[in-house]
Amino acid sequence: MGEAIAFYTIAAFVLGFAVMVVSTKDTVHSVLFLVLDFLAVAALYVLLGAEFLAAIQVLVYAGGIVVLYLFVVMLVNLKGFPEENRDPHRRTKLGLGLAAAVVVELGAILAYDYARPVPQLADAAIPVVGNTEEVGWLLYTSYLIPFEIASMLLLVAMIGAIVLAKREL
Amino acid sequence: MTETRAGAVTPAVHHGAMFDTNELVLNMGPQHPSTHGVLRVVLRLDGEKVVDADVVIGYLHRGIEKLSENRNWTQIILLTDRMDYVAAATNNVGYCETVEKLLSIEVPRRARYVRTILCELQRIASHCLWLGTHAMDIGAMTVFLYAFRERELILDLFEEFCGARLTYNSMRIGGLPLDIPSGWDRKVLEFCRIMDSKILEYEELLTHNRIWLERTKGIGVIDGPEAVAIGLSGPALRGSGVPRDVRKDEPYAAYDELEFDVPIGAVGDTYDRYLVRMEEFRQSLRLIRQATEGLPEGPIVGKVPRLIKPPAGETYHAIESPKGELGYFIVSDGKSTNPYRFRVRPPSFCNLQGLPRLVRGHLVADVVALIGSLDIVLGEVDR
Amino acid sequence: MITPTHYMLLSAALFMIGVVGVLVRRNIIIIFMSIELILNAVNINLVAFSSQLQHTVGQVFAVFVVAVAAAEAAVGLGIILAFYRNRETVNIDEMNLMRW
Amino acid sequence: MIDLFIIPLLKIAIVLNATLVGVTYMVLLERKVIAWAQSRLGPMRVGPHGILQPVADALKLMIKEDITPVRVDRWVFTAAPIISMVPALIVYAVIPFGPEVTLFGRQVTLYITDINVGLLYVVSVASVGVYGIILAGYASNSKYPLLASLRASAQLISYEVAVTLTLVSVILVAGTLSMVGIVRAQEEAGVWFAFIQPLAFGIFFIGGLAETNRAPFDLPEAEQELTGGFHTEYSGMRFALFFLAEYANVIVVSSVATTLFLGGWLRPFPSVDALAFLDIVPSWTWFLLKSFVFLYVFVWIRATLPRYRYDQLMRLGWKVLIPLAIVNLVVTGFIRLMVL
Repeated sequence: MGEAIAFYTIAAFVLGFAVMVVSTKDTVHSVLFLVLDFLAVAALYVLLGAEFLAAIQVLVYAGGIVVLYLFVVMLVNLKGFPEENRDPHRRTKLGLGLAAAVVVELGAILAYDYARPVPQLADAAIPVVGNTEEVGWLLYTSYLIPFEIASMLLLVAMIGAIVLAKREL
Repeated sequence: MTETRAGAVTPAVHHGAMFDTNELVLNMGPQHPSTHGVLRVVLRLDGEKVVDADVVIGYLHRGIEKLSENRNWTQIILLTDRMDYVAAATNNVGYCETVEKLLSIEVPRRARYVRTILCELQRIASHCLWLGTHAMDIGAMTVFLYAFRERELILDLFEEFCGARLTYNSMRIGGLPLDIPSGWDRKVLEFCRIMDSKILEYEELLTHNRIWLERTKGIGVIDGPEAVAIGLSGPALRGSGVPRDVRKDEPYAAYDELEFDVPIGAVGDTYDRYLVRMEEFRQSLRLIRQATEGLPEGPIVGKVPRLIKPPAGETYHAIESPKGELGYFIVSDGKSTNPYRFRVRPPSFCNLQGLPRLVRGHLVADVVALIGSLDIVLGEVDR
Repeated sequence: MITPTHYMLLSAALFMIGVVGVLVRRNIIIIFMSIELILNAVNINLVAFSSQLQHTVGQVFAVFVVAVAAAEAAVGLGIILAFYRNRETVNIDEMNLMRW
Repeated sequence: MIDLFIIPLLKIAIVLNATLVGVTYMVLLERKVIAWAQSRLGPMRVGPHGILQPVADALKLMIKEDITPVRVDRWVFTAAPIISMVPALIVYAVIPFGPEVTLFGRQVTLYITDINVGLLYVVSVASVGVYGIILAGYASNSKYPLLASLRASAQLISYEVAVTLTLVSVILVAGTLSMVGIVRAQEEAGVWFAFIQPLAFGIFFIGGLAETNRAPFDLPEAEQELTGGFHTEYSGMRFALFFLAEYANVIVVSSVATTLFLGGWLRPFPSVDALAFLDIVPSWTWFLLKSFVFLYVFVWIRATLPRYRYDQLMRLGWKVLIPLAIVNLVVTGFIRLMVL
């Protein structure tokens, strides 16, 4: 019962803030709603028992990535919103069509869910307890190569961002 | 036009944007805590780097020079108080000596000695204020209060001498208005004793402080010839290694009878200007000690005519105020009881000319450090 | 009882909002933020299944998604800044040249 | 019921109130200590030796006119001070003031909660606090606050990296992320982590000064340069919130430093039995004492040092502290690998 209340409340926040993100005119407000949305998603992770991921979500997403967005929004200082000059070739219809496709997908999920229950996976042998430890264990054993690749990706992205953003090298 | 990274040239349009990737115009002052009054500096910034600076002055203009042309010779003394209001006694001395030069009056030795004491006390007081505000601008707030504590002692001495604490009106043409109070010289020596240890205290907080060094070394470097070309004077000039001191070069008051050194800097950065002024504290104390101990007896006023009416002619006389060369240029027509033309060469004003040159290429934070390092008083800049 | 289906529905809805944002808005910064929403939708799914299946691997992948999102944001925003410097706009309709 | 709701709520109420009162008295402490350093008396008028000055300050700030300048972003302008205040307060949820004690025949823990990602929680909540400053600068629609907020956010993000890296080496030594667990690890090790990780402690302290915008890193609010910084346009209660948030953050840093490096509630030299008589002092007193020492040092530094310049601050952060923190982390990890 408590879980259901928490889920529906948080889900409402997640979707509500998401709608605000894409619909608000002022870009800075949009960024703020994005932060709130990420915080709500973090709450969802806590509900799912993934505390580590929740902390990462707040630390990296809300405290890091979105600050970058805010920086850029402040740096580019929009005079007049891009939406003001409407372009008739804009694919609004395609967007709505895709939305319809997703609705169909939602229906499919529901139908599938009723038809066949989800099978239980056998517990993997992880010799540690605690969410953070589990994630860490998998990250540094089975998924070590992807982890290294991810770190390389971040390094490359960092260099790329510096090259792009710096006016003269 | 600005060169962009892609190699294309785009016009650097300034459309009043709040923040741009190109340049930002920042209006520093006239209401700003560290422009030392109503100075206004319009900075063009690239990020935080100062591309150019434009100094706007005149917010404290009271027309002292024009006013003086309509006052009689003695009334002008109190107007000079209001120029460099943190060093009023020096202004008085400079003016009175100029008029004495016009009148060819011989000033008694005792008066000249007392003038020297007052000037040097005033220099210490002014440097205290400079040190306090300069350090405060760079963030060392304790030095500010320490320096003001010692300045207070000097103000007490002045109060005892002439009754005022800021605008002294403490000179008369031809000498002094009154002799020093009894026991005043002992108090001056006592002050020198206190001040000796306090200078060490300031230096302990700043001179070898890493952050202070990083904030002042290499900031606003100006070499000797350029400093002369811009017209800097006083510690700002001596910091660049030019040993120019009016007290030594064209002695006035009793400076030719006393011993002192003129400290000079090596590089000409903010730190050198700081060191020069710190050394000047010591030299001033040395002068005060000599003058107080060797204070001659005798009259305090020379032979001054009842009606001061200098013969027709003009004269320029400069003294070394705490800020630099303070010169008075006075023209007398020989007929009226007021100057025909009165013009001041204020050290702050001339030193301020160097500010745009000094701040170029530095950061916003250095601008306040450099304003502090030039040691300006807006009352003197605008007059 | 909250099942993974609920989370899937939520995730699909969030995904949809993100897609609509990408397609309808023309401010590139908002489009980037919509992409972040999409990535979050994916993460919700991953974590929900990880919790349902009692296996942490879903969370590990969510961590990778976060890392990729960070890289994407850094490079993407760098491109936006560089573009803005040259064209003074963030409207993607005006980004129709491969070079300038 | 009592264990689930009433006791936690009581604890939250006590901690929040204590924090807010502590913050206002931190202001008094700062004014007094700086005054003494500068051979002044500090506040003396309100109450004996100015002891009631915080009350007067709070009253004054509350009845002041709360100006919203024209052409500001109204919502963001109002939200910014709240955003900077809230993270500073909710960090206290995981700070352990003491171990379990028996109160009125009931086992009570002297912390609100002990979650197994406690340290991550602290770091992530602290990282949200930067929004208050950025948004204040943006919403004010004025140049000085904007410059200051850009400075502030760059500063906070840079030093966060160094601080987080030092925390990682502490985690390596303690083997847990839980704040209570870290104190217990120090109890078992018999030594404060400040002695095992002196470099991390130093970096954490410097980073803490920078993260809380304290002298000598108080650039974002450098009055002499930026006329007050990001809160230039604020007045009344909204200004007070920024002000309180800053001091609350100082207390947070002190508490976290105490927990991680100075053994939290443990008495000095927890392994030396000869000092066992010190155990009669309640554990939370040790915690408060140690935090107080930090607060005093913060104030002391402010009274002594000039301010860094922006580029020097960045250089210190990126070229000195972060490499040092990484080296410390690698060495710690290596030693840990050898020992285990």
